[in-house]
Amino acid sequence: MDKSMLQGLDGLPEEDQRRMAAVIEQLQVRDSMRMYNSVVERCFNDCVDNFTRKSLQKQEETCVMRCAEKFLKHSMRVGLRFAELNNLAATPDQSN
Amino acid sequence: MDKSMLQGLDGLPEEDQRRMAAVIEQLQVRDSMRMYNSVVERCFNDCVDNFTRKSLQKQEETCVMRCAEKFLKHSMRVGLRFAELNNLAATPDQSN
Amino acid sequence: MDKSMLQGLDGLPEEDQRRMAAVIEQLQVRDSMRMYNSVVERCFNDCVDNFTRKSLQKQEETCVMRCAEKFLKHSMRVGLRFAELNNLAATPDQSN
Amino acid sequence: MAANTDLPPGVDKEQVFGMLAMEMEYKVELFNRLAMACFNKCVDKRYKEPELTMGENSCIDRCVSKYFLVNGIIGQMLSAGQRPM
Amino acid sequence: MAANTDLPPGVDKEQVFGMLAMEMEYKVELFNRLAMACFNKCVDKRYKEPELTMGENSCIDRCVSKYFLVNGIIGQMLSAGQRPM
Amino acid sequence: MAANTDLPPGVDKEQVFGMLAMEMEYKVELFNRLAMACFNKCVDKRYKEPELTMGENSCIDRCVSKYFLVNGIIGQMLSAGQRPM
Repeated sequence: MDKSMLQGLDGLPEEDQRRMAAVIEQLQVRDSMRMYNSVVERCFNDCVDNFTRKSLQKQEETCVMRCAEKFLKHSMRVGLRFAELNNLAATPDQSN
Repeated sequence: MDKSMLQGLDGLPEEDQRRMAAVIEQLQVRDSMRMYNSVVERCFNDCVDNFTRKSLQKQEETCVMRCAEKFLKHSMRVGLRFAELNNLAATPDQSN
Repeated sequence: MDKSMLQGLDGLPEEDQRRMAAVIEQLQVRDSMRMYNSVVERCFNDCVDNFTRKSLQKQEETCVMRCAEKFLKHSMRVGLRFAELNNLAATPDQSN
Repeated sequence: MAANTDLPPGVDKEQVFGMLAMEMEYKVELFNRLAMACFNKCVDKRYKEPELTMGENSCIDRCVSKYFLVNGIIGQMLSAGQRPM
Repeated sequence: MAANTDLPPGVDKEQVFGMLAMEMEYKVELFNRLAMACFNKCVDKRYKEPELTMGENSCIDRCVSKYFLVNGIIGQMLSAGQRPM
Repeated sequence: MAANTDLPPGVDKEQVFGMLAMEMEYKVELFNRLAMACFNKCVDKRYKEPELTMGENSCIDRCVSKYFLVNGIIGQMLSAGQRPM
Protein backbone atom coordinates (compact mmCIF):
# COMPACT_ATOMS: atom_id res chain seq x y z
CA MET A 1 0.00 0.00 0.00
CA ASP A 2 1.45 3.39 -0.81
CA LYS A 3 1.31 6.92 0.49
CA SER A 4 -0.67 8.16 -2.48
CA MET A 5 -3.69 6.49 -0.96
CA LEU A 6 -3.72 9.22 1.65
CA GLN A 7 -4.69 11.88 -0.84
CA GLY A 8 -8.01 13.55 -0.22
CA LEU A 9 -7.56 13.71 3.52
CA ASP A 10 -6.12 17.24 3.54
CA GLY A 11 -9.52 18.87 3.90
CA LEU A 12 -10.39 17.08 7.16
CA PRO A 13 -9.85 18.45 10.69
CA GLU A 14 -6.91 17.06 12.63
CA GLU A 15 -8.82 14.64 14.84
CA ASP A 16 -10.49 13.07 11.82
CA GLN A 17 -7.19 12.75 10.04
CA ARG A 18 -5.90 10.83 13.05
CA ARG A 19 -8.90 8.56 12.98
CA MET A 20 -8.51 7.99 9.28
CA ALA A 21 -4.81 7.29 9.77
CA ALA A 22 -5.73 4.55 12.24
CA VAL A 23 -8.05 2.96 9.68
CA ILE A 24 -5.29 3.14 7.12
CA GLU A 25 -2.76 1.60 9.49
CA GLN A 26 -5.08 -1.29 10.20
CA LEU A 27 -5.52 -1.85 6.47
CA GLN A 28 -1.75 -1.76 6.07
CA VAL A 29 -1.10 -4.30 8.80
CA ARG A 30 -3.75 -6.60 7.37
CA ASP A 31 -2.30 -6.08 3.94
CA SER A 32 1.26 -6.95 5.04
CA MET A 33 -0.07 -10.09 6.65
CA ARG A 34 -1.78 -11.09 3.45
CA MET A 35 1.27 -10.26 1.42
CA TYR A 36 3.36 -12.39 3.73
CA ASN A 37 0.94 -15.28 3.52
CA SER A 38 0.74 -14.99 -0.23
CA VAL A 39 4.51 -14.99 -0.82
CA VAL A 40 4.79 -18.11 1.35
CA GLU A 41 1.97 -19.80 -0.57
CA ARG A 42 3.38 -18.83 -3.93
CA CYS A 43 6.95 -19.94 -3.20
CA PHE A 44 5.83 -23.15 -1.54
CA ASN A 45 3.68 -24.00 -4.56
CA ASP A 46 6.37 -23.14 -7.09
CA CYS A 47 9.33 -24.70 -5.27
CA VAL A 48 8.19 -27.71 -3.24
CA ASP A 49 6.97 -30.82 -4.99
CA ASN A 50 8.65 -33.71 -3.30
CA PHE A 51 6.98 -35.23 -0.26
CA THR A 52 9.14 -38.25 0.44
CA ARG A 53 10.70 -36.44 3.40
CA LYS A 54 9.49 -33.87 5.89
CA SER A 55 12.50 -31.57 5.70
CA LEU A 56 13.34 -29.21 2.85
CA GLN A 57 15.97 -30.27 0.36
CA LYS A 58 18.81 -27.89 -0.39
CA GLN A 59 17.55 -26.96 -3.85
CA GLU A 60 14.03 -26.38 -2.54
CA GLU A 61 15.44 -23.99 0.03
CA THR A 62 17.43 -22.09 -2.58
CA CYS A 63 14.38 -21.91 -4.81
CA VAL A 64 12.24 -20.56 -1.96
CA MET A 65 14.75 -17.84 -1.12
CA ARG A 66 15.12 -16.68 -4.69
CA CYS A 67 11.37 -16.81 -5.19
CA ALA A 68 10.71 -14.67 -2.11
CA GLU A 69 13.46 -12.23 -3.10
CA LYS A 70 12.01 -11.89 -6.59
CA PHE A 71 8.49 -11.58 -5.28
CA LEU A 72 9.45 -8.71 -2.98
CA LYS A 73 11.40 -6.89 -5.64
CA HIS A 74 8.46 -7.36 -7.97
CA SER A 75 6.08 -5.94 -5.36
CA MET A 76 8.25 -2.91 -4.82
CA ARG A 77 8.51 -2.19 -8.52
CA VAL A 78 4.78 -2.63 -9.01
CA GLY A 79 4.23 -0.34 -6.01
CA LEU A 80 6.30 2.43 -7.61
CA ARG A 81 4.54 2.19 -10.96
CA PHE A 82 1.17 1.92 -9.25
CA ALA A 83 1.80 5.10 -7.25
CA GLU A 84 2.82 7.02 -10.38
CA LEU A 85 -0.26 6.00 -12.32
CA ASN A 86 -2.52 6.41 -9.32
CA ASN A 87 -1.32 9.97 -8.74
CA LEU A 88 -1.78 10.73 -12.41
CA ALA A 89 -5.34 9.45 -12.32
CA ALA A 90 -6.07 11.46 -9.17
CA THR A 91 -5.12 14.77 -10.79
CA PRO A 92 -8.52 15.88 -12.07
CA ASP A 93 -7.29 17.88 -15.11
CA GLN A 94 -5.48 14.92 -16.56
CA SER A 95 -7.94 12.23 -15.72
CA ASN A 96 -9.30 11.79 -19.23
CA MET B 1 -26.36 -9.37 -4.21
CA ASP B 2 -30.08 -9.59 -4.52
CA LYS B 3 -33.17 -8.46 -2.66
CA SER B 4 -34.00 -11.97 -1.53
CA MET B 5 -31.25 -11.65 1.01
CA LEU B 6 -33.44 -9.26 2.91
CA GLN B 7 -35.92 -11.94 3.84
CA GLY B 8 -36.26 -12.62 7.53
CA LEU B 9 -36.06 -8.98 8.51
CA ASP B 10 -39.81 -8.42 8.56
CA GLY B 11 -40.14 -9.34 12.22
CA LEU B 12 -37.74 -6.65 13.41
CA PRO B 13 -38.74 -3.18 14.69
CA GLU B 14 -38.20 -0.31 12.27
CA GLU B 15 -35.02 1.06 13.80
CA ASP B 16 -33.38 -2.36 13.66
CA GLN B 17 -34.44 -2.80 10.08
CA ARG B 18 -32.71 0.49 9.29
CA ARG B 19 -29.57 -0.66 11.04
CA MET B 20 -29.63 -3.96 9.22
CA ALA B 21 -30.20 -2.16 5.93
CA ALA B 22 -27.01 -0.16 6.59
CA VAL B 23 -25.05 -3.37 7.13
CA ILE B 24 -26.48 -4.75 3.91
CA GLU B 25 -25.63 -1.61 2.00
CA GLN B 26 -22.05 -1.78 3.18
CA LEU B 27 -21.84 -5.40 2.08
CA GLN B 28 -23.26 -4.39 -1.29
CA VAL B 29 -20.77 -1.59 -1.83
CA ARG B 30 -17.89 -3.87 -0.85
CA ASP B 31 -19.30 -6.54 -3.11
CA SER B 32 -19.59 -4.21 -6.12
CA MET B 33 -16.00 -3.17 -5.55
CA ARG B 34 -14.87 -6.77 -5.56
CA MET B 35 -16.94 -7.57 -8.58
CA TYR B 36 -15.39 -4.60 -10.37
CA ASN B 37 -11.89 -5.68 -9.40
CA SER B 38 -12.57 -9.23 -10.42
CA VAL B 39 -13.94 -8.40 -13.87
CA VAL B 40 -10.85 -6.25 -14.49
CA GLU B 41 -8.54 -9.05 -13.34
CA ARG B 42 -10.36 -11.68 -15.37
CA CYS B 43 -10.46 -9.68 -18.61
CA PHE B 44 -6.86 -8.53 -18.23
CA ASN B 45 -5.72 -12.11 -17.73
CA ASP B 46 -7.76 -13.48 -20.62
CA CYS B 47 -7.10 -10.68 -23.13
CA VAL B 48 -3.65 -9.18 -22.51
CA ASP B 49 -0.55 -11.23 -23.19
CA ASN B 50 1.79 -9.03 -25.12
CA PHE B 51 4.14 -6.80 -23.16
CA THR B 52 6.31 -5.32 -25.89
CA ARG B 53 4.46 -2.01 -25.54
CA LYS B 54 2.81 -0.17 -22.71
CA SER B 55 -0.39 0.74 -24.55
CA LEU B 56 -3.22 -1.62 -25.41
CA GLN B 57 -3.44 -2.96 -28.92
CA LYS B 58 -6.73 -2.63 -30.77
CA GLN B 59 -7.62 -6.32 -30.54
CA GLU B 60 -6.79 -6.40 -26.85
CA GLU B 61 -9.17 -3.50 -26.30
CA THR B 62 -11.94 -5.23 -28.24
CA CYS B 63 -11.36 -8.42 -26.31
CA VAL B 64 -11.52 -6.56 -22.98
CA MET B 65 -14.80 -4.87 -23.86
CA ARG B 66 -16.46 -8.08 -25.00
CA CYS B 67 -15.15 -9.91 -21.99
CA ALA B 68 -16.51 -7.30 -19.55
CA GLU B 69 -19.85 -7.22 -21.40
CA LYS B 70 -20.12 -11.01 -21.23
CA PHE B 71 -19.04 -11.10 -17.62
CA LEU B 72 -21.74 -8.62 -16.61
CA LYS B 73 -24.44 -10.40 -18.57
CA HIS B 74 -23.32 -13.63 -17.00
CA SER B 75 -23.48 -12.10 -13.52
CA MET B 76 -26.98 -10.80 -14.12
CA ARG B 77 -28.22 -14.15 -15.36
CA VAL B 78 -26.61 -15.97 -12.46
CA GLY B 79 -28.15 -13.40 -10.12
CA LEU B 80 -31.65 -14.14 -11.45
CA ARG B 81 -31.28 -17.90 -11.16
CA PHE B 82 -29.65 -17.57 -7.77
CA ALA B 83 -32.55 -15.49 -6.46
CA GLU B 84 -35.10 -18.02 -7.73
CA LEU B 85 -33.37 -20.97 -6.09
CA ASN B 86 -32.59 -19.02 -2.96
CA ASN B 87 -36.24 -18.05 -2.50
CA LEU B 88 -37.26 -21.63 -3.08
CA ALA B 89 -34.85 -22.85 -0.43
CA ALA B 90 -36.08 -20.19 2.00
CA THR B 91 -39.70 -21.37 1.85
CA PRO B 92 -39.72 -23.83 4.76
CA ASP B 93 -42.37 -26.19 3.40
CA GLN B 94 -40.46 -26.89 0.25
CA SER B 95 -37.00 -27.04 1.68
CA ASN B 96 -36.66 -30.82 1.63
CA MET C 1 -9.10 -23.01 13.58
CA ASP C 2 -7.73 -24.67 16.66
CA LYS C 3 -7.52 -24.05 20.39
CA SER C 4 -3.82 -23.32 20.25
CA MET C 5 -4.72 -19.93 18.87
CA LEU C 6 -5.97 -18.99 22.29
CA GLN C 7 -2.52 -19.02 23.78
CA GLY C 8 -1.32 -15.68 25.09
CA LEU C 9 -4.67 -14.75 26.58
CA ASP C 10 -3.93 -16.06 30.05
CA GLY C 11 -2.49 -12.78 31.25
CA LEU C 12 -5.67 -10.80 30.60
CA PRO C 13 -8.44 -10.03 33.16
CA GLU C 14 -11.60 -12.08 32.89
CA GLU C 15 -13.75 -9.50 31.15
CA ASP C 16 -11.13 -9.02 28.46
CA GLN C 17 -10.80 -12.75 27.99
CA ARG C 18 -14.54 -12.88 27.38
CA ARG C 19 -14.29 -10.09 24.85
CA MET C 20 -11.42 -11.79 23.11
CA ALA C 21 -13.33 -15.06 23.10
CA ALA C 22 -16.18 -13.30 21.29
CA VAL C 23 -13.76 -12.03 18.65
CA ILE C 24 -12.39 -15.54 18.27
CA GLU C 25 -15.85 -17.03 17.98
CA GLN C 26 -16.75 -14.59 15.24
CA LEU C 27 -13.58 -15.53 13.38
CA GLN C 28 -14.48 -19.20 13.81
CA VAL C 29 -17.99 -18.78 12.47
CA ARG C 30 -16.71 -16.81 9.50
CA ASP C 31 -14.02 -19.42 8.98
CA SER C 32 -16.49 -22.34 9.04
CA MET C 33 -18.61 -20.49 6.50
CA ARG C 34 -15.63 -20.04 4.23
CA MET C 35 -14.57 -23.63 4.67
CA TYR C 36 -18.09 -24.73 3.78
CA ASN C 37 -18.16 -22.50 0.70
CA SER C 38 -14.74 -23.68 -0.36
CA VAL C 39 -15.50 -27.40 -0.08
CA VAL C 40 -18.63 -26.85 -2.18
CA GLU C 41 -16.65 -24.91 -4.78
CA ARG C 42 -13.85 -27.45 -4.88
CA CYS C 43 -16.10 -30.50 -5.20
CA PHE C 44 -18.35 -28.83 -7.75
CA ASN C 45 -15.33 -27.90 -9.86
CA ASP C 46 -13.75 -31.34 -9.61
CA CYS C 47 -16.90 -33.44 -10.04
CA VAL C 48 -19.38 -31.60 -12.27
CA ASP C 49 -18.63 -31.07 -15.92
CA ASN C 50 -21.73 -32.01 -17.81
CA PHE C 51 -24.35 -29.33 -18.37
CA THR C 52 -26.81 -31.06 -20.65
CA ARG C 53 -29.24 -31.45 -17.74
CA LYS C 54 -30.01 -29.44 -14.65
CA SER C 55 -30.02 -32.33 -12.18
CA LEU C 56 -26.97 -34.16 -10.90
CA GLN C 57 -26.10 -37.52 -12.42
CA LYS C 58 -25.54 -40.45 -10.11
CA GLN C 59 -21.77 -40.55 -10.57
CA GLU C 60 -21.50 -36.81 -10.05
CA GLU C 61 -23.30 -37.21 -6.76
CA THR C 62 -21.01 -40.03 -5.65
CA CYS C 63 -17.97 -38.00 -6.65
CA VAL C 64 -19.22 -34.96 -4.68
CA MET C 65 -19.79 -37.02 -1.54
CA ARG C 66 -16.38 -38.67 -1.65
CA CYS C 67 -14.73 -35.37 -2.41
CA ALA C 68 -16.39 -33.65 0.56
CA GLU C 69 -15.55 -36.59 2.82
CA LYS C 70 -11.91 -36.50 1.75
CA PHE C 71 -11.74 -32.75 2.04
CA LEU C 72 -13.01 -32.83 5.63
CA LYS C 73 -10.67 -35.63 6.64
CA HIS C 74 -7.85 -33.73 5.04
CA SER C 75 -8.79 -30.56 6.96
CA MET C 76 -8.86 -32.43 10.24
CA ARG C 77 -5.49 -34.01 9.67
CA VAL C 78 -3.96 -30.71 8.60
CA GLY C 79 -5.53 -29.13 11.69
CA LEU C 80 -3.83 -31.66 13.99
CA ARG C 81 -0.42 -31.23 12.38
CA PHE C 82 -0.84 -27.47 12.30
CA ALA C 83 -1.64 -27.35 16.01
CA GLU C 84 1.43 -29.44 16.85
CA LEU C 85 3.79 -27.28 14.86
CA ASN C 86 2.11 -24.10 15.97
CA ASN C 87 2.51 -25.02 19.65
CA LEU C 88 6.11 -25.93 19.03
CA ALA C 89 6.77 -22.57 17.42
CA ALA C 90 5.01 -20.77 20.28
CA THR C 91 7.30 -22.27 22.93
CA PRO C 92 9.96 -19.55 23.05
CA ASP C 93 12.90 -21.80 24.04
CA GLN C 94 12.48 -24.01 21.04
CA SER C 95 11.63 -21.40 18.48
CA ASN C 96 15.04 -21.37 16.76
CA MET D 1 -28.46 -21.27 8.25
CA ALA D 2 -31.94 -19.73 8.36
CA ALA D 3 -32.17 -16.71 10.62
CA ASN D 4 -34.66 -16.87 13.42
CA THR D 5 -36.23 -13.50 14.16
CA ASP D 6 -38.76 -14.71 16.74
CA LEU D 7 -36.54 -14.26 19.73
CA PRO D 8 -36.95 -16.18 22.98
CA PRO D 9 -36.76 -13.63 25.86
CA GLY D 10 -33.17 -14.15 26.95
CA VAL D 11 -31.47 -13.93 23.56
CA ASP D 12 -29.20 -11.02 22.87
CA LYS D 13 -30.29 -8.82 20.00
CA GLU D 14 -26.67 -8.10 19.08
CA GLN D 15 -26.14 -11.78 18.49
CA VAL D 16 -29.06 -11.87 16.11
CA PHE D 17 -27.61 -8.95 14.18
CA GLY D 18 -24.29 -10.70 14.07
CA MET D 19 -25.90 -13.87 12.77
CA LEU D 20 -27.91 -12.06 10.13
CA ALA D 21 -24.81 -10.17 8.98
CA MET D 22 -22.89 -13.47 8.84
CA GLU D 23 -25.64 -15.07 6.83
CA MET D 24 -25.55 -12.23 4.30
CA GLU D 25 -21.80 -12.57 4.08
CA TYR D 26 -22.18 -16.28 3.56
CA LYS D 27 -24.62 -15.79 0.69
CA VAL D 28 -22.50 -13.13 -0.96
CA GLU D 29 -19.55 -15.50 -0.90
CA LEU D 30 -21.67 -18.40 -2.14
CA PHE D 31 -22.87 -16.22 -5.01
CA ASN D 32 -19.37 -15.06 -5.92
CA ARG D 33 -17.87 -18.55 -5.96
CA LEU D 34 -20.83 -19.94 -7.87
CA ALA D 35 -20.63 -17.14 -10.45
CA MET D 36 -16.90 -17.72 -10.93
CA ALA D 37 -17.34 -21.49 -11.26
CA CYS D 38 -20.13 -21.16 -13.84
CA PHE D 39 -18.23 -18.53 -15.82
CA ASN D 40 -15.30 -20.94 -16.02
CA LYS D 41 -17.47 -23.91 -16.94
CA CYS D 42 -19.80 -22.21 -19.43
CA VAL D 43 -18.34 -19.13 -21.10
CA ASP D 44 -16.05 -19.30 -24.13
CA LYS D 45 -12.90 -17.36 -23.21
CA ARG D 46 -12.10 -16.30 -26.76
CA TYR D 47 -14.74 -13.57 -26.48
CA LYS D 48 -15.69 -13.54 -30.15
CA GLU D 49 -18.80 -11.49 -29.39
CA PRO D 50 -20.16 -9.45 -26.48
CA GLU D 51 -23.37 -11.49 -26.19
CA LEU D 52 -23.84 -14.77 -24.39
CA THR D 53 -24.83 -17.46 -26.89
CA MET D 54 -27.91 -19.63 -26.42
CA GLY D 55 -25.65 -22.52 -25.51
CA GLU D 56 -23.86 -20.45 -22.89
CA ASN D 57 -27.14 -19.24 -21.43
CA SER D 58 -28.59 -22.69 -20.96
CA CYS D 59 -25.28 -23.95 -19.62
CA ILE D 60 -25.39 -21.14 -17.02
CA ASP D 61 -28.94 -22.02 -15.93
CA ARG D 62 -28.03 -25.67 -15.43
CA CYS D 63 -24.76 -24.78 -13.80
CA VAL D 64 -26.48 -22.64 -11.13
CA SER D 65 -28.98 -25.41 -10.52
CA LYS D 66 -26.26 -28.03 -10.14
CA TYR D 67 -24.20 -25.79 -7.87
CA PHE D 68 -27.19 -25.46 -5.52
CA LEU D 69 -27.64 -29.22 -5.55
CA VAL D 70 -23.99 -29.76 -4.63
CA ASN D 71 -24.36 -27.15 -1.91
CA GLY D 72 -27.37 -29.01 -0.56
CA ILE D 73 -25.72 -32.45 -0.59
CA ILE D 74 -22.69 -31.20 1.27
CA GLY D 75 -24.84 -29.24 3.70
CA GLN D 76 -26.79 -32.40 4.55
CA MET D 77 -23.63 -34.44 4.96
CA LEU D 78 -22.25 -31.90 7.39
CA SER D 79 -25.37 -31.48 9.48
CA ALA D 80 -25.91 -35.27 9.57
CA GLY D 81 -22.37 -35.93 10.74
CA GLN D 82 -22.49 -32.98 13.14
CA ARG D 83 -18.83 -32.65 12.47
CA PRO D 84 -17.32 -29.36 13.43
CA MET D 85 -15.38 -27.98 10.49
CA MET E 1 -14.32 6.62 -7.15
CA ALA E 2 -12.68 9.92 -6.15
CA ALA E 3 -13.42 10.94 -2.56
CA ASN E 4 -15.05 14.29 -2.04
CA THR E 5 -13.94 15.96 1.16
CA ASP E 6 -15.75 19.29 0.59
CA LEU E 7 -18.93 18.33 2.35
CA PRO E 8 -22.27 19.95 1.64
CA PRO E 9 -23.91 20.83 5.02
CA GLY E 10 -26.29 17.91 5.37
CA VAL E 11 -23.89 15.07 4.65
CA ASP E 12 -23.03 12.69 7.42
CA LYS E 13 -19.39 12.59 8.39
CA GLU E 14 -19.58 8.89 9.19
CA GLN E 15 -20.60 8.19 5.64
CA VAL E 16 -17.56 10.05 4.37
CA PHE E 17 -15.33 7.96 6.61
CA GLY E 18 -17.02 4.85 5.37
CA MET E 19 -16.48 5.88 1.77
CA LEU E 20 -12.85 6.76 2.30
CA ALA E 21 -12.21 3.45 4.05
CA MET E 22 -13.97 1.64 1.20
CA GLU E 23 -11.88 3.47 -1.35
CA MET E 24 -8.68 2.45 0.44
CA GLU E 25 -9.89 -1.11 0.52
CA TYR E 26 -10.69 -0.92 -3.16
CA LYS E 27 -7.19 0.30 -4.00
CA VAL E 28 -5.51 -2.31 -1.84
CA GLU E 29 -7.44 -5.00 -3.64
CA LEU E 30 -6.72 -3.46 -7.03
CA PHE E 31 -3.03 -3.40 -6.15
CA ASN E 32 -2.99 -7.00 -4.96
CA ARG E 33 -4.75 -8.39 -8.00
CA LEU E 34 -2.61 -6.33 -10.35
CA ALA E 35 0.59 -7.46 -8.61
CA MET E 36 -0.48 -11.09 -8.84
CA ALA E 37 -1.45 -10.78 -12.51
CA CYS E 38 1.85 -9.13 -13.46
CA PHE E 39 3.90 -11.61 -11.46
CA ASN E 40 2.18 -14.41 -13.39
CA LYS E 41 2.62 -12.72 -16.76
CA CYS E 42 6.19 -11.46 -16.33
CA VAL E 43 8.28 -13.45 -13.87
CA ASP E 44 10.06 -16.69 -14.78
CA LYS E 45 8.92 -19.29 -12.25
CA ARG E 46 12.11 -21.33 -12.38
CA TYR E 47 13.77 -18.78 -10.09
CA LYS E 48 17.28 -19.23 -11.45
CA GLU E 49 18.43 -16.08 -9.69
CA PRO E 50 17.14 -13.77 -6.97
CA GLU E 51 17.21 -10.67 -9.19
CA LEU E 52 14.60 -9.54 -11.67
CA THR E 53 16.09 -9.54 -15.16
CA MET E 54 15.93 -6.47 -17.42
CA GLY E 55 13.30 -8.23 -19.48
CA GLU E 56 11.20 -8.95 -16.43
CA ASN E 57 11.50 -5.37 -15.23
CA SER E 58 10.30 -3.84 -18.45
CA CYS E 59 7.55 -6.42 -18.72
CA ILE E 60 6.39 -5.39 -15.23
CA ASP E 61 6.32 -1.69 -16.14
CA ARG E 62 4.23 -2.33 -19.23
CA CYS E 63 2.04 -4.78 -17.40
CA VAL E 64 1.11 -2.23 -14.72
CA SER E 65 0.39 0.34 -17.40
CA LYS E 66 -1.83 -2.04 -19.35
CA TYR E 67 -3.66 -3.14 -16.22
CA PHE E 68 -4.55 0.49 -15.47
CA LEU E 69 -5.77 0.91 -19.05
CA VAL E 70 -8.01 -2.15 -18.75
CA ASN E 71 -9.25 -0.82 -15.43
CA GLY E 72 -10.09 2.49 -17.09
CA ILE E 73 -11.90 0.95 -20.06
CA ILE E 74 -14.09 -1.21 -17.87
CA GLY E 75 -14.73 1.67 -15.46
CA GLN E 76 -15.96 3.81 -18.37
CA MET E 77 -18.16 1.03 -19.70
CA LEU E 78 -19.78 0.61 -16.31
CA SER E 79 -20.36 4.27 -15.59
CA ALA E 80 -21.66 4.85 -19.14
CA GLY E 81 -24.12 1.97 -18.87
CA GLN E 82 -25.03 2.95 -15.31
CA ARG E 83 -25.58 -0.70 -14.75
CA PRO E 84 -25.75 -1.76 -11.18
CA MET E 85 -23.32 -4.64 -10.66
CA MET F 1 4.25 -12.17 15.47
CA ALA F 2 4.04 -13.26 19.12
CA ALA F 3 1.52 -11.33 21.19
CA ASN F 4 2.80 -9.63 24.30
CA THR F 5 0.25 -9.54 27.08
CA ASP F 6 2.53 -8.11 29.77
CA LEU F 7 1.70 -4.51 29.07
CA PRO F 8 4.01 -1.65 29.93
CA PRO F 9 1.94 1.09 31.65
CA GLY F 10 1.43 3.45 28.69
CA VAL F 11 0.24 0.93 26.13
CA ASP F 12 -3.32 1.11 24.94
CA LYS F 13 -5.38 -1.97 25.66
CA GLU F 14 -7.34 -1.48 22.45
CA GLN F 15 -4.15 -1.81 20.48
CA VAL F 16 -3.38 -5.11 22.17
CA PHE F 17 -6.82 -6.39 21.27
CA GLY F 18 -6.32 -5.23 17.73
CA MET F 19 -2.98 -7.03 17.54
CA LEU F 20 -4.32 -10.25 19.00
CA ALA F 21 -7.26 -10.19 16.60
CA MET F 22 -4.86 -9.56 13.72
CA GLU F 23 -2.68 -12.46 14.80
CA MET F 24 -5.68 -14.80 14.89
CA GLU F 25 -6.65 -13.59 11.44
CA TYR F 26 -3.12 -14.19 10.25
CA LYS F 27 -3.12 -17.76 11.54
CA VAL F 28 -6.54 -18.53 10.08
CA GLU F 29 -5.31 -17.35 6.69
CA LEU F 30 -2.06 -19.28 7.05
CA PHE F 31 -4.04 -22.41 7.88
CA ASN F 32 -6.41 -21.97 4.95
CA ARG F 33 -3.69 -21.42 2.38
CA LEU F 34 -1.63 -24.29 3.76
CA ALA F 35 -4.64 -26.62 3.72
CA MET F 36 -5.43 -25.67 0.12
CA ALA F 37 -1.80 -26.11 -0.98
CA CYS F 38 -1.50 -29.55 0.64
CA PHE F 39 -4.84 -30.72 -0.73
CA ASN F 40 -3.62 -29.78 -4.21
CA LYS F 41 -0.24 -31.42 -3.74
CA CYS F 42 -1.35 -34.60 -1.97
CA VAL F 43 -4.93 -35.65 -2.72
CA ASP F 44 -5.95 -37.60 -5.80
CA LYS F 45 -8.71 -35.61 -7.51
CA ARG F 46 -10.43 -38.61 -9.02
CA TYR F 47 -12.05 -39.37 -5.66
CA LYS F 48 -12.23 -43.12 -6.11
CA GLU F 49 -12.97 -43.58 -2.42
CA PRO F 50 -14.03 -41.42 0.51
CA GLU F 51 -10.98 -42.30 2.63
CA LEU F 52 -7.53 -40.77 2.49
CA THR F 53 -5.01 -43.43 1.47
CA MET F 54 -1.89 -44.12 3.51
CA GLY F 55 0.16 -42.41 0.84
CA GLU F 56 -2.04 -39.34 0.96
CA ASN F 57 -1.86 -39.21 4.74
CA SER F 58 1.90 -39.29 4.90
CA CYS F 59 2.12 -36.78 2.06
CA ILE F 60 -0.13 -34.45 4.08
CA ASP F 61 2.03 -34.74 7.20
CA ARG F 62 5.19 -33.92 5.27
CA CYS F 63 3.46 -31.19 3.35
CA VAL F 64 2.39 -29.38 6.53
CA SER F 65 5.89 -29.71 7.90
CA LYS F 66 7.47 -28.31 4.74
CA TYR F 67 4.97 -25.46 4.57
CA PHE F 68 5.97 -24.40 8.08
CA LEU F 69 9.62 -24.56 7.09
CA VAL F 70 9.02 -22.34 4.07
CA ASN F 71 7.03 -19.98 6.29
CA GLY F 72 9.98 -19.82 8.67
CA ILE F 73 12.61 -19.20 6.01
CA ILE F 74 10.65 -16.36 4.47
CA GLY F 75 9.85 -14.90 7.90
CA GLN F 76 13.56 -14.83 8.73
CA MET F 77 14.45 -13.24 5.41
CA LEU F 78 11.93 -10.49 5.96
CA SER F 79 12.85 -9.71 9.55
CA ALA F 80 16.57 -9.80 8.68
CA GLY F 81 16.13 -7.41 5.78
CA GLN F 82 13.72 -5.25 7.80
CA ARG F 83 12.07 -4.50 4.54
CA PRO F 84 8.63 -3.06 4.77
CA MET F 85 6.31 -5.12 2.60
